[in-house]
Formats: sequence, structure tokens, C-alpha cells
Amino acid sequence: MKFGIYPGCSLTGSARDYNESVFALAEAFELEFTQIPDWNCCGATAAHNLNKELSLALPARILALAEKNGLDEIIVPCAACYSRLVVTQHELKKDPELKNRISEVIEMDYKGTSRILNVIEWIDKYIIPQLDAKIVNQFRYKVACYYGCLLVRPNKVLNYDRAEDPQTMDIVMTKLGATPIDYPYKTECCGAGFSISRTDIVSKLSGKIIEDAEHRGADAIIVACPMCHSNLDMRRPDINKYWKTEYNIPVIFVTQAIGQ
Amino acid sequence: MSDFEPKVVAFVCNWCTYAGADLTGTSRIKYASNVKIIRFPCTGRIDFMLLLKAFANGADGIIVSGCHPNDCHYTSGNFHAKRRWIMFKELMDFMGIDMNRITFSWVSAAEGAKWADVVNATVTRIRELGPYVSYKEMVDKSVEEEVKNG
Amino acid sequence: MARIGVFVCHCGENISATVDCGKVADTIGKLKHVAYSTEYKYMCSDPGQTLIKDAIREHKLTGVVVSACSPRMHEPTFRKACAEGGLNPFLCEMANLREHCSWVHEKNELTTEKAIDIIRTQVEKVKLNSALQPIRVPVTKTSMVIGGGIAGIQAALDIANCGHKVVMVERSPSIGGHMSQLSETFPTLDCSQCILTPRMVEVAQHPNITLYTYAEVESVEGFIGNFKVKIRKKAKSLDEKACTGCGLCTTKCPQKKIPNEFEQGMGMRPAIYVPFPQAVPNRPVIDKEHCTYYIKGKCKVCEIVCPTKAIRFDQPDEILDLEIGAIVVSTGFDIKHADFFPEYGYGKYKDVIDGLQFERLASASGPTAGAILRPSDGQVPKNIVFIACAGSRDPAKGIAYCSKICCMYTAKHAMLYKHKVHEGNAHVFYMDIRSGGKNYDEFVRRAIEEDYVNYIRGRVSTVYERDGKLIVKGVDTLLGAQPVEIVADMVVLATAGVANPGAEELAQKLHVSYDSHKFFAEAHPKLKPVETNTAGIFLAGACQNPKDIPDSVSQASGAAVKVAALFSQNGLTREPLVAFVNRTAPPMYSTCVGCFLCQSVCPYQAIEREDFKTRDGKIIKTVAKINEGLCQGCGTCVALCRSKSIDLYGYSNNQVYAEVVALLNEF
Amino acid sequence: MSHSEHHTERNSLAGSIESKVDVKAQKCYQCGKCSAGCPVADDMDLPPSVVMRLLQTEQPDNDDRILRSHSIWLCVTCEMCLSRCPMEIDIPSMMDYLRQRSRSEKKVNKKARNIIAFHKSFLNSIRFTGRLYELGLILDYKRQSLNLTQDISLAPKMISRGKLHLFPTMIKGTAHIARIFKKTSN
Repeated sequence: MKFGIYPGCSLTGSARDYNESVFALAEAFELEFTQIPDWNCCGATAAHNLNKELSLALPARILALAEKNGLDEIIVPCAACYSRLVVTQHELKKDPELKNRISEVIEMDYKGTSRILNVIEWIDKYIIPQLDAKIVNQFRYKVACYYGCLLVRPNKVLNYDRAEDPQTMDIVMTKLGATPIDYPYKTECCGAGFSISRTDIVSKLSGKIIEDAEHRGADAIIVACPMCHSNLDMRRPDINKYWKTEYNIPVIFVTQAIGQ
Repeated sequence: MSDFEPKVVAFVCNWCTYAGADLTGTSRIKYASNVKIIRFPCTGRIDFMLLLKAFANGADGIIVSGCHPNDCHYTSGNFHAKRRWIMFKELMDFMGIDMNRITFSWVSAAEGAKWADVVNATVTRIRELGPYVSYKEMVDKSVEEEVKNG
Repeated sequence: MARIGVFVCHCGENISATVDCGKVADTIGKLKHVAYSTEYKYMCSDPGQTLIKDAIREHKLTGVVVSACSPRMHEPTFRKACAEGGLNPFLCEMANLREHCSWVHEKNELTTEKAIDIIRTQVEKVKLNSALQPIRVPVTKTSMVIGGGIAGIQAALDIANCGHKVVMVERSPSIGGHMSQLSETFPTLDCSQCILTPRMVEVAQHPNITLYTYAEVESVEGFIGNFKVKIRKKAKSLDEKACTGCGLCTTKCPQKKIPNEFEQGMGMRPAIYVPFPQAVPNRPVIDKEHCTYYIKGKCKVCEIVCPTKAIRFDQPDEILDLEIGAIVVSTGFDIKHADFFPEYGYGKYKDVIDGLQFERLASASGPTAGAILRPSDGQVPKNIVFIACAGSRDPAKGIAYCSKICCMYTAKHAMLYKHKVHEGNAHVFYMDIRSGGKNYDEFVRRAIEEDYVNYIRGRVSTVYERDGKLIVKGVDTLLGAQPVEIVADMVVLATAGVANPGAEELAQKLHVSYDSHKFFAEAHPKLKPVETNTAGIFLAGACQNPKDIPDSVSQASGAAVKVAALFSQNGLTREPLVAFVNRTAPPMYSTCVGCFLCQSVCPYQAIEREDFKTRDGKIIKTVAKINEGLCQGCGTCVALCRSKSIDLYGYSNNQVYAEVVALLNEF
Repeated sequence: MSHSEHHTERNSLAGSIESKVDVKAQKCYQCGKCSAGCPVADDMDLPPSVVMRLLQTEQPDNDDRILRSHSIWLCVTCEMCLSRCPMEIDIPSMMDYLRQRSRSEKKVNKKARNIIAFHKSFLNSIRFTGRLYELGLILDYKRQSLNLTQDISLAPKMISRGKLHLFPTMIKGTAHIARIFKKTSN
């Protein structure tokens, strides 16, 4: 079985640490990846905000490249990219006419047969079964599992976990030895793509997410999305300025938690 | 062909379309007099062989009409009629019967005006199609062949 | 030799204005087999009818065609006239010259010709009519009421008070249903138990009512007036005659930690228990699933303490065979329970409860003796939020309908809370207030105007716990969709009313239709709201759809009248326009090949199996047989029958073929 | 013949949303659950449920208000509204459509300038390189939004942590990407 990986742009840049932890984990658990050759950006929020067709064509090219290279299963660590790829697959499956149009735009055959896994699904499927054998240090902390929006929504399209109070990451973290807290902000939005254009909104929304986790005594916030990570972590000074606070709770990628 | 007046037979259920046609009357809505109605308790009772019988006896067009889905007086008779109709339609199509000569519709007891529309539309269409001579020819030929083959 | 009489009506000028009635009568009169043909101004008038009666006798008519208005209008009139003239009424047909001819066409040759064609068709049909006799069906004058909630109680009492026998079957150990769980009732705020308990006792004591509690319907066969019912009386592990209801066993039972169903899980009960103090009958049952003796084989404390030695551990279930004439289904409803609302934390947070749980909290006989206390810590909630439409009108959660009762009970709950916790704040999130009903809207207004309940128009997005409080995030759509956040101590969800578990199974046993939500279906949404599509089975109460007490009671009385009407005669008379399976000489018996496809399409379960046997009892052939008591004459089986073995009186194959031929050919 | 066949031609915004993105504004019964759960509702001039109501009126003035609103640009596509909507109305897809209509009709709200500038910079970045060039994006955004001083302090830290590349990574299929952009730019 050949796994493909679609790292997405953030993982080669601002979320380099996430990328490194994913690859480190794969190595430790003897899982081999093939990067989808010559992958491009999925278009993210910008594309679907401004141009629907483009927002489908960019992910379609990625999926077509994967198919071309015989990668049936693709791991997508970035929740935002994951959402874009799955939504594209869904939309094109629903509308054969649109599928033909997009195939024509990307000048490639597109079948839509790849299985797209998010990072939790990947961990659950390939890491957890051999976790006991490999784990060095238990992650004995109280954690707030923050899923963000795009890992669970749109629920009927992604068909992954439940939209309200999801549990998959909590289960993974429990298996690592952590104690997940009851956390109502699990799927509240961090401000997403407004990181640069509306830092005030990001500070406001991410601030609430951090405040509740701190208030409930979590030692760390666990995330599975580079965008959430950058908003909760990199934007911390802005958040603290906005709320006049001094939050210092760490934000850790789920893959880093396993690698600890 | 301009003075051709088609013969159209309507097979209708008692509770919806027959009552709907009564309402057309009480509303004094005029429609083509070419159509003549045969009453059934339910579209579920209509044996589609009757359609062939009607064509064989010189009908140029046929209307089958009953209660709207879910409105059947007998709960599900129209549903069974529809199911059988789907099968029968294919069979008739296969046999070479001109499906344009058959109208299948739902007319409720409250749709007097709709009944007039259904009749007029059917009569106009059949008038354009002309007399259904090919059916008679088809039957005659098959009878001939049967006789020939003993 | 057929002798048909044709009577052409002018209907004043309604027919004669566009149809040349004289010509019609003349032309028809010349047809073969038409012995008499005439015209008259008003056929339905007394002289008109006399004309028909006289002609029948004078011309020895064997069939009559009245050519007038729609048969849907006057068929019964003219059939009656024929009967009075000495002709079997089913030998009379009508030709619809008015609605289907004179009123819808212009005055011309073609219209008159069409009138002639219509009559000719009916003449050919009536020649093939058979003289039929009305079908008589015997009726067993005992009814069965399934479900002993308020609807069942009302129906049973009404039928019993008409002097007829009633068997009431109740699944749980006591009658009373959901109404017995309620605190006070809208719009009068009278205590539910106070008005219900006397009715329950009346049921138990009524000489015409036999009550079986802890019993379920096992099977139902037969048809209107003649149902054969099997009832399973589950073992109560008790000799009910010996038991005095002293209650000693229930206090001594060592197993005390079973969630109490009656208290909606907010209290505990022992394994031998009476569901609630006012239960009828007031006798305990042993819950075998939780009883230590049944689980581990030892204990028997109840047996030891029982002063009358009434405990029977080895009691088996009992099956009763009953002959029943009519059935009232009143099995009630349920509400949506836990995990239906993860965004509201229902089932996760103890202080997020449903409406029935609130009823128990507010009930003087409930687990808190009527004090409104949070389940988590027993504190009085200072801020309480009620969420209406929790699940109702929510197609995304599979329930598109309005549960109808929640608006009113939510107003009542808020009011009861304010009456008990004067310093508290009650908030109600609602989408619409549906308070149609006598004194209903006034009641809601009272909650708002006099008890200062804070009504907020908007749905709640999420509820979560923080520091022992419940954070309710909603919106006020009347303020331009302004977000509203309330820090509450307790949240009450008006969860959707749904069909009872087991409703589907019961509907199948009864051969009664049900809708996609498993609520029982009425025969007609407007004109037959208490009938089902199976003759002799009626509906009462919330098993049909969520209903409040007044509606349930009214419908129950309606159902009772249907039963009483059925029982008011010694038998049942039905129109004989039913299907029949042909019979031929042995050894064939019938052309029916016994495929029973007809059985699968019959909406009335009117098709039975009939065995033909040799003298020594060996079955030679099994064919279909129509139960005339059940058949409604739709004819679906006739059209479907592959061997053409079934036919329908009044619309026989010969008749409709004759009609088609007559309509299209000139004789 | 079903009743739905008797529809008259609708020229309203709601009508085009129905035909283009298969979202039926008339389904909304104004419960407000979308606005209640929307993380940015209190910053919006028109919370989502109000947008739905305005659409239902099918009045040109109201359609115009929507297309000129700040709200449609503040929507972060977190999908909470759709996830909780009892009528399963796909507001996020509808918002995408409204944004595109707002731009094509040149009715974009002034306050949304920064947001659009960012989106444009983002797409510009991938148009030429195939992947996001974060530093390029920030510089281009600063040029477009004239927001020159923002995040100046972040950059050196990120560059030193290897999180911000000084030069873009070019994929091989840049010409391919450029064609995709061209074909979809209508």
C-alpha cells in the first residue's frame, strides 16, 4: 500500500514544526509516505471566497496528481486542506457535469477515487495499533482537544466524527496517557483565514478558546490544524493585547504530543 | 384531416377524477365532447388490457386518471395502478403502440378546471395525430398471419 | 331476455338546454332489449320516481338506467325507488347526462350524440348487473382498548357507559399514562392527579370494564365485529387476589437502586414495586430483570415478609384468547430522550433535563415533593432556561412536524417555576408561540405579563457547562438577531413528542397504517380522523400525533361513539359491491392458482386462504377467498389477478368490457 | 404535474441563489440558530438569519443591502450555521456566491477592503508559484492594503525559526496553474 501525503503550503512554511513531527512520527512507526509530486496550493479560503470554480480546480489537480501516481490513500495533515479536498471530491461526485468541466480546466483525468485521511484518522488507523510497543513517554497532561471547524464540518460531507462534542482526538489523547477535559470550545472557530486581514477578529475568537481552556485548568491545547495553531500560538501577543491578558498555555500539534 | 373528430375514452376512478369531472360540470367549464367516461371504483381496478380493447374497438386516444399519489380513497390503489402502468407501458411500447395516444394523469375531486385541461389537451393532440388506423392494421395483420400459420 | 327501462331526465332545463332529450329517448327506445324509454322534466321528483316504479311493474323491467345527473348525486335515490318498485336496487344504473355532458358542452348534434352514447353504455352495463343482497356481518359486542392513558380511559368509560363490554390492555403495571406523571395542567393549573385518579378508579370498578395491566397484545386476527385477539398477561409474580396491597414487600426489598421510570429516572425504586402511590391497580409487580431472586436464585425477602403469602415466583405468563368486535388504539406517545441534542449537552449535563422530568420536579408527589431543585446538587435554580422546539420542527434531526403541546407546557413550566421560586428568573427561547385553543393564548400572556417570564424569540445554538453553571448561547431575532448569552442553573428542553417504542410492531399486528414517524395513520385526515384504514379499529389520543389532554379526550369520546354505533345494531350491513373469487366444479374448484399476489396488494387484508380437502382431510387445493366483511371493493386484486379468477360486483370484467365496446360502436 | 412547475421566473437574488447554489431562502423560518452560533455575528451588520430574511423579501433594495454588506465578507466559513441549521440550509455556499456577486456587481463594502486584499494577494501568490509564498503574500498584502507596519515584528522571528522563506518555492507545473487560473477567471 502506497500512502500519499499532501502537506499543503503551511506545512512547508509557518507550520514547519507540524510537518517535521508528522514525518518523524511516520519514521518512528515505519510508515512510508510519497509526497504527491508537484502538488499545488488547495486555494484555501481565498479561492472559495472569490472564485468557486478555481476553488474546485486547484484541489482537483492535487487529487488527479495523486491518482496519476497511484496513491489511493492520501494523508492530509492540514485540516483546512483536508476540508477543501474532501469537499471538492464530494461536489464533483454529486455533479458529473461539473466534474467534466473541472477535468477540462485541469487538463487531467479526474476519477475521485482517492481516500482522504485527516491526521486523526491516520493516527487512529496506523499509529494507535502499534502505540503500546513504541511509546516512550506517556503524555500525562490535562489537555483541551481543539478540533477547530474544518475537521468536523460540513459534517454530512466529511462524514467524520460527530459535529457536536467530537471524540476522536480525545480518544487518541487518552490512549497517549493524557486526560482530556470537557471542553465546549472544541469546534468553535479561531478566526481562520482572517489571521492577517482581520487580526482583531482572530484575537477575539482565539482569545475565547484559550481563555476557556486555561480556565478549566488544561496544561495544553492540542490541535490538528496549522491555521488554528498559528492563530492560537503565533497570534498570542495580539490575543493578550486584545484581552489584556497573559495567557501562556502551550498549543501543541497532536503529532508532537505523540512524539514527546 | 380537419374534420376528424377523435374518439377518446377516459378510464377514471370514482372518488377523485369522476368527482373532479362532476365539478367541471357544476362549474360549467366547457370542454371537447369527444371524450366519454367509464367509471371505476379505483385506478387500481383498471385492467390495462382494457386499453387494448378500446383501441381495437376504434378508440383514437385514451385517458387514465385517478387520485393524486397518497390521496387514494382506498389508501394504495392508485399506487398499485402506477406500478402496473410502468410495466405495462414498456410492454405496449414494445408492441409498437403509440404512447402519445395515452394520457395518464392525476385529477382530484377539486380540480374541475384541470379535468377540462386534460381532456382538451388530449383531444387536441389526438386530433393532430389523426385516426389510429395503424392499430387496426396491426391487429388485422397479426390475425391474418395467425390464420395463415394455422 | 333483458327488458331495460331508460328514463331521461331534463333536470328542468339543465339537461334539455343542450341535449335534445326527446331525440335521445326515441333513439334509445329503438335499441334491442330496451323495453321502455321515456323522458320527464324532473326524474328525482316524487312523480318522476313514481313514473319509474310504475314502469318497472308495467313493463316487467329487468334493469333500469336513469339518465340524469351524476350517480354521486342521486344513485341512492333511484336505487331506493327501484327497490320500492320491486326491482333489486343493484339492477339500477345512472347515465350522467348533466355533469358530464349537458353542462360541459355546447348545444349541438354532437352533444346529443354523446348523451345517447353515455346511455347506451349504461344499458349494456346494466344488462350484466346482478341482483345483489346487502352483506350482513355479525358483531361481537365487546371492545378492546389498547393503552390505559387518559385517551384509553376516556374511551373505555364512554363505551362501558353505553352498556357495552370493554377489555382494557395496559403494558405497564398501572393505568394512568403520561397524564399521571404531570404536575399541573394547562390552561387551568389544576392538579393532574386530582382530576385523573377518580377516572382511573372508575375504570377499575366499572362492571363493564375488564382491566389487564402488565399485559400486551400478542396477535390480532379477523375483521370488524369479529376480531380474535390473543393477549399476553405478563407474570407479575403475584397472586393478585391474595395481595392486599399493604406495600410491606416494597419497603423490605433489598434491591432499591433501580431508576424509577415513573420519575423519569430522577428517583429510585425497588425490584418489587408499585409504580406510583395512586396506581390502579394498587398491587406490586416484580421486575424480573432487576430482582435478586430471578438473577441470582436467592433472596425471596418479599415472600418472607408478605402477610398473605401472595408472592408467586413460578407464575408463568398467561395467554388469553378474546373475541372482540371493535378496537380502540390509545397507546400514547413518548418524548425524545438523551443524546439527541449534543449541542445542548442533553444526557451529558445533569441539569439539562426534559419536560417530563420537570413535571416530576414540579409534582407534589415527585422526587423533590414539588420543590424545583437542580438534579446535580439539589440547589434551587435562580436562573432557568426553557428551550422550546428541542427537536420538533427540525428536519435536520429527522422531525419536521410541530409537537403541538410544547408551547403550552413550556409556558406552564415557566409559570410553575415562577410560582415556586419567586426571586428566580425564567427565560423561554421560542420560535413561534402556538397557543390555539380555548384560553390557551390568555394563559401564555399571563406567563409573560403577570409572571414576568422572559420570552426570547430565537433558537439556542449551544449549551455548555462552566463552573457549575450552564452557559446558554442563543439569539434574539426580534432585535436583529442579536446574540444572547444566559448563565443558567438549569435548562429544560421541550423535546419532541415521538411515537411510542413498539408502535410500529403493534400497527403491524393490527394491520393499521402508520406514517414515517411511526404514528398511527387515520383513514382520512379530515373526515375520518378517528378511523383507521382497517374497519373496526379506531384511534384515540397521542398515538396518532402529539396531542394535549383536551384533544385526546375529545378524540377518545369520538372513537367511543364509533364503537357504540357499531355495537348499536345486531349486525353490520355493507354494500355488496365487493370482490369475489370464482368457483368451478371439482377437482378444479376455482381457476385461482393460489399465487396470493392479490393478498399482497389488498389494502384491507380482505383476502384469506381457503383449503379444499378430501373427506379424510387432505388438502387438495388452496385458493384465495374474499372476506366480504373487510373488502371495500377497490378492485385492485381484480386488475392484478393473472388467472382472471377474481371479479368485482358492480364493476365486473364483463361489465367494463361491455361498456368499452358499447361506447365505441354503434349498434 | 406538480405544483413546483408553476413557478414564475424570479429575478431576485434569492432566485439566483436557488438556481446557482441550490439554496432555497424560503426554507428559512427565522429561528436564528445560525446567528446564535455564528462566531462573528456580533461584528456583522447583517447576521446570517437577517441575510436570510432580506433574501426572502425578494426586494431589489434588500438584495442590494446584502451585496453591499460587510457581513458577507466577515463570514469565516466555519460552517457552524450549516451544522446546526434545523432546515439544513447551506449558508456557507450561499455566502461564497454572495461574495462573488458582490464583487462582480462592484458593490463590495469598503470595510471589507483588507479582507479582499488578503484573498487577492493569496491567490496572486499561488497563481505564479503554484504554492503559497507566505512572505510574498504578506508583502503583496501590505502593498494592497497599505497596512505597512502590521506584523513587522513577527517576520524576523519567523524567518529565524525557518517558518518564513525568503524566496518562493516554484512548482514545476506553474504554467499549468496559470492556465487553471485563466480558465476559471470568468
